Amino acid sequence: MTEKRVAIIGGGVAGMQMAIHLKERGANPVIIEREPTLGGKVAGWYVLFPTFTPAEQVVAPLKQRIAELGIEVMLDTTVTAIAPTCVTLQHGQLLRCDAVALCSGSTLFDARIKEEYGYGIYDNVYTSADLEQMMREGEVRMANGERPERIAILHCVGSRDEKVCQRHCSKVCCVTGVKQAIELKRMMPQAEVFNFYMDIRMFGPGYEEMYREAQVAHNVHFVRGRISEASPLSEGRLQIKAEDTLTGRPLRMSVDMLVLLIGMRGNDDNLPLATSAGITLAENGFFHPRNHFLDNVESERKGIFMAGTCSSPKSIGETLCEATTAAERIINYLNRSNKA
Amino acid sequence: MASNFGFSISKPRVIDIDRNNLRKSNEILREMPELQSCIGCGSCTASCTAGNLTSYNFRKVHTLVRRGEYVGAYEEMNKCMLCGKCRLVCPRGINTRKVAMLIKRKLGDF
Amino acid sequence: MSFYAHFTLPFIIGALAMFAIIAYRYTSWIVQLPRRDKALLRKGILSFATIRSVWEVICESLLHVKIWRRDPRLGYMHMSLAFGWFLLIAVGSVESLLYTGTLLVPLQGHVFFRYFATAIDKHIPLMDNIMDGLLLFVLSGVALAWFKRLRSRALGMRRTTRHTIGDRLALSTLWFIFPARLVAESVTAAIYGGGGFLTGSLGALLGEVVPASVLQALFEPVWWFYSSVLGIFFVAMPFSRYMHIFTEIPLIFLRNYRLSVGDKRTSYDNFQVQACSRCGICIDPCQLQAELGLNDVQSVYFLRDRREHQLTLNTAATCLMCGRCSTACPVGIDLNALRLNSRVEMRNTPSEKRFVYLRGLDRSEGMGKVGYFAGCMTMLTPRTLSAMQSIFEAADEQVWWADKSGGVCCGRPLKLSGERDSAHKMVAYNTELFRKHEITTLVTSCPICLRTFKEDYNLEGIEVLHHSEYIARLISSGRLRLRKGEGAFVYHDPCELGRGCGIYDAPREVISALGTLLEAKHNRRDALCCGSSLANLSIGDQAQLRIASSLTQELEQSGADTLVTACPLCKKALGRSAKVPTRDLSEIVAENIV
Amino acid sequence: MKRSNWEEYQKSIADDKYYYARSCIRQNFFPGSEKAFLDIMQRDLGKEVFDDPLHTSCTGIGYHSDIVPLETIMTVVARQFALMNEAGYENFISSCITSFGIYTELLSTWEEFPETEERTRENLYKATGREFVKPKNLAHTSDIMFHHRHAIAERMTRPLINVNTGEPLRVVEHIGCHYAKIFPKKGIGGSEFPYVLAGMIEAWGGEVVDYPERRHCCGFGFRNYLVQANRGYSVANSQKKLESMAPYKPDFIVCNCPGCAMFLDKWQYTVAEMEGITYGRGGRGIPVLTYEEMAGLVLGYDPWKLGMQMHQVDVEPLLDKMGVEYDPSAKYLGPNGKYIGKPEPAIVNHRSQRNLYSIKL
Repeated sequence: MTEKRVAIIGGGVAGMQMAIHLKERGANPVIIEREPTLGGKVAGWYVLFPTFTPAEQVVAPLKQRIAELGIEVMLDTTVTAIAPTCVTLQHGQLLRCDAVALCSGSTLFDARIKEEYGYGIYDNVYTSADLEQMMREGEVRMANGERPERIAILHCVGSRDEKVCQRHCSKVCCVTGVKQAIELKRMMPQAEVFNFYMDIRMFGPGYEEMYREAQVAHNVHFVRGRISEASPLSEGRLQIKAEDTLTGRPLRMSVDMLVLLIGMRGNDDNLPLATSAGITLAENGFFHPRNHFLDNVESERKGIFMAGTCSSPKSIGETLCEATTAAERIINYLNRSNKA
Repeated sequence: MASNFGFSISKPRVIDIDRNNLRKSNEILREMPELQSCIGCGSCTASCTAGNLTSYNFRKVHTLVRRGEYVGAYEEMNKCMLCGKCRLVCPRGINTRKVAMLIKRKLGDF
Repeated sequence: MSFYAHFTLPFIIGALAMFAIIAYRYTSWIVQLPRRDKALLRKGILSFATIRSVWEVICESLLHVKIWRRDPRLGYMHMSLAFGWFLLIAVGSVESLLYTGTLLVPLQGHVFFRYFATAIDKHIPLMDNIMDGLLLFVLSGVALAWFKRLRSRALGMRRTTRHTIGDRLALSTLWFIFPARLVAESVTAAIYGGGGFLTGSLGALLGEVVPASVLQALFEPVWWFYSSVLGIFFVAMPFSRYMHIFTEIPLIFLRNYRLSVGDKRTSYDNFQVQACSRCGICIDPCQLQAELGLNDVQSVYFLRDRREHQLTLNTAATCLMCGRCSTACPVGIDLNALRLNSRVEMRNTPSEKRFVYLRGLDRSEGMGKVGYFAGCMTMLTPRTLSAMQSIFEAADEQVWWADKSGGVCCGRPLKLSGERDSAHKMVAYNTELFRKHEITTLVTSCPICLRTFKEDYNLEGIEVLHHSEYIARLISSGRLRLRKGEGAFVYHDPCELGRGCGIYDAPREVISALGTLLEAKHNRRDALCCGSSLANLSIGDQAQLRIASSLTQELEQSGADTLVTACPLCKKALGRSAKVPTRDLSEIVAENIV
Repeated sequence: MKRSNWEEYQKSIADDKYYYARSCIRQNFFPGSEKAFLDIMQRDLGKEVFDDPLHTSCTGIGYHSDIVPLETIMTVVARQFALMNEAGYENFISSCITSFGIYTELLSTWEEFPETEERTRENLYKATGREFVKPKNLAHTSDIMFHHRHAIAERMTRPLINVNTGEPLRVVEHIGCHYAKIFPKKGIGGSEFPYVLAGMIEAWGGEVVDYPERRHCCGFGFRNYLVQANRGYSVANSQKKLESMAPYKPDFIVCNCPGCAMFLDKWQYTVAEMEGITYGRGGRGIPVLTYEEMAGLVLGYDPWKLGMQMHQVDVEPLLDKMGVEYDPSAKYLGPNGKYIGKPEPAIVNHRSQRNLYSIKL
């Protein structure tokens, strides 16, 4: 068993969780991470819904365990092709293995594509990821250093939008928006927060309760309607327009800050990787499992497994859970191929 | 003004949050924070006794009031018979009768 | 002999002030009565009602029979204070007559007789003992009152009312009056002898223990103290809850002359409001207190605030108007009516421009002399509606359906919220509708509608029935035959049907015809409220659920396999937390039609 | 603001030898502007522009008002191209945004549906006996002006600077919906960050004011203003823009499109009359200029030669700020010295003033 090598592509929470389980079960995992550090997207987050647990409390123990178990990690390393027994690295080096696990996560939607919201053009337009970063740094401020008094949070930026080829729902943005609204109100109780949503999708445990808390305890205003455009006002403020669809009337207001809840999309290199492995991608650009029920962590090709948001948008809990399941499947696979 | 141009300038339908005076709206929400938990399902309007007989739409009226659009809201709320069916069906448990009475009180009665 | 001493001045001034204030108040209230009430007063005064009132005054104002029934200890306390004091005055006059041989003894002569009797060389030990006995009787009441302040629970009450500063003054002086009298008379007996078994013995004891010079020095001050305490009490009384001591008496008379509290405030309301003794008996039955811990909205506080002109909308609005407090009130104050007219005063607005959309509206269907008005809430319990339909069919009744496809509210919800003028629009609309279709019987499934049909509509020539009464009638007349089964049903009395309209037996008869009738711990006049009352204008959903859940638990404790009620709101409320099925009376009837 | 987005939207513009198609509205309301364009191009810049007396209206207003059918307008447009070919030109420039939109739309239609182009050729031949070749380069005249903005800047005598304060003039620009909203790639800067006018303003020393309703329609809307009863809707749109720009205190508005310039100017008079509101300083309106007038002013043209007396909003305050010398008594005199009439001014100084729309800035 010890010589059985599993190449894990991606060192986010999925990859780390999987590596730990594999190592504990006697396999020899190697994590290949494109970035200079482990942790993936979660490492850039402040606190996690629905419990407001610091992201660090999830990432740090995983990292620590990786170190304790002496799991091999290859940082700053890009994978260019995969096969069940071999992974091709950036400069054509080959890494022999007995199984491959895709834990490559997803890409955050580039908000600049939705030009009408002015991201990258106006100073006080931020993405949800930017906001997390600001919160990690301890305070939310406008570009001029002042506290925002009125903040709009726009849901579904780069989700459910044919116009940017993102038909799918990114699933976790709604609850992130509610979480961020609550955080903003906790930090700045005097600020007004408006969430502009198309549907509110509170799919997980405690999420709906959190939504209600935002409404009742924090007086966050929820307006059903997509912002159509943001235009600049003086001093970096913005005017936003939407339809308040629940009253059937156009709505306009000025805000100090606009936060765009950006969705997830499939990584650009999903296609070359899939092609090299001889597997297909889902229509939305994510990997898709062999089937969605009994083999939901296995690809169409034996020996290639997947976990986390590389196969669809997921919460962190779901991602960790999939990583564990996939590890279990990989062990079974390795045992079977051992006998064979 | 004096001149007859044969037409009048259409008034904007837009809800302008900056222009609207939100004082009464804020007072209402302070007194009844639960009103914010409305998810716009429309059960209240669907079950409404007065809404069955007129175009009265409780959900829409209180939503507009929350946005600071008060014009006509008082008159609309006065169509309510306070029968309380809406309260019985509200999935968020909002005391809708109290909302109706509160809006009437804040916007006109006394 | 002269019955004057300087120390009697506080008493004389206090008593005169009190009588003047009370006389002024009652006179002005009577003068301000509306014409209709004055006519009732004139008509009643020479009728049997006056004699009945005298008897009621004796029973309630002196003996406090109702409080006795509720709790003997509390009854004894009230009786000993009221009746004891009355006897002290009455027997005191006899005493002074026997001692002086004249009836012309001024008031202070009776009250401070033992002081003045020191100048009379005469002893009637029997009289002294009787008077001492009465004093002891009153003192026992005072002792209980003290005890009550310390531990109200011991007197069968969980909570007592909070007091204002004016009340405290009157209350404290009242506590001191009789102990002061005991001390004054005992000191007098110690110096001059005499006195009965109580003051005499205490006096003898004092004579032995305390030097004579000290007693002499105390003699005048103790009488001054007694007189002052009385004087302060009398002056404070009209401005305190003790105003009820006298006000209950005219109230009893006026009530027996059939004056009533309407939806407009009148000067009669003053008699009602001032008759509240703030005994706090209304607090215990209030479910807002028991389930939600609200302790400043109950009738006693409502009346206090209203009397002190400090009534807030919240206090007036936070009440289920279930009527449990009215039932318990020993003074018989019409608490719901008072609260309602306060709400009207606060919330009513002219409604000329409202509900114009009702004009010409008629969505009724069917033909028949029997009209069925389901009520708005029944639309949300459609099983009741279909059950009624089967019942009508089984009884072969031709029915005119007033609101099958949505009608106009009966108006009671608006009335309960204080919007009287708007409610009148509904009343006028529905009355016209009933008249237009020439019905002779009006059946409704909603006790809220029932009550307003009976109280606020002028439906002369139309018999108004709740469906429970209607069904009971069908059964007794043989038009409806039911199968008696094994089911065990516990019946919940809806407030508006039971306490509101006095209908307790009809639903029980119907249930008994179907299966076994079980009773909850609180039933009939004492039944609990489901918490969904439309009279509640303020408490929230979770609070309502708590009230309903505790009622459901109580009903389930009866061991029944089905909870039965006869009100759509109660049914919805109970159904939220019940573990066994909750049914409307009509449903279980319709299922068991032979 | 980080504004470089306009650079993503570029298009090729011919340097010289233009076939000029005029605008119906401008010939009536701002005839000086078209004259100024020809003068600037031919005299100042030495470019070759052919002003063909044979060409007609593009019939775009009729087309957008559902009066002229698609086949007809295609034939009319084809005829214009044929005239251009006959005159020996390949660079077609239009003085009108509506026409520019029409030409762009029809060229794209012909590209997407070649059979319609064939039919048009047949129709044109049957109707006029002419044949046509599509232009090599199609541009709006403002594109040309933009293209040569630096050359104009070199000859500039009066930059867009307030001579009293030395500050740049604050200019609001309005490009017109049909310039870039139909085909964003055909407009400089696209529809979101239009740069065609902004580029001129910046090149000539002014400051472009960005304001929330910058992209909103002026309210022209063809059918909306053609039917009198609907004009309230048309005015409401202009009013929305004016309300939105007023807090920024612009010195003038510059327009790309004939209809926009007309409406933003004339509706100010209407609003002043109907509601007693003006949006400029001192109870006056905000002057509305065409880009040719703006170019003419910076090149030192006489304002009355540019036809600026035709405006309903008086331009004198602007001329004063720019230090333009003008003869007030000559304002309403034609080239022959005769009185040409005078428009009602958009001033409400004799009426009570309602407060300006003030948003929280």
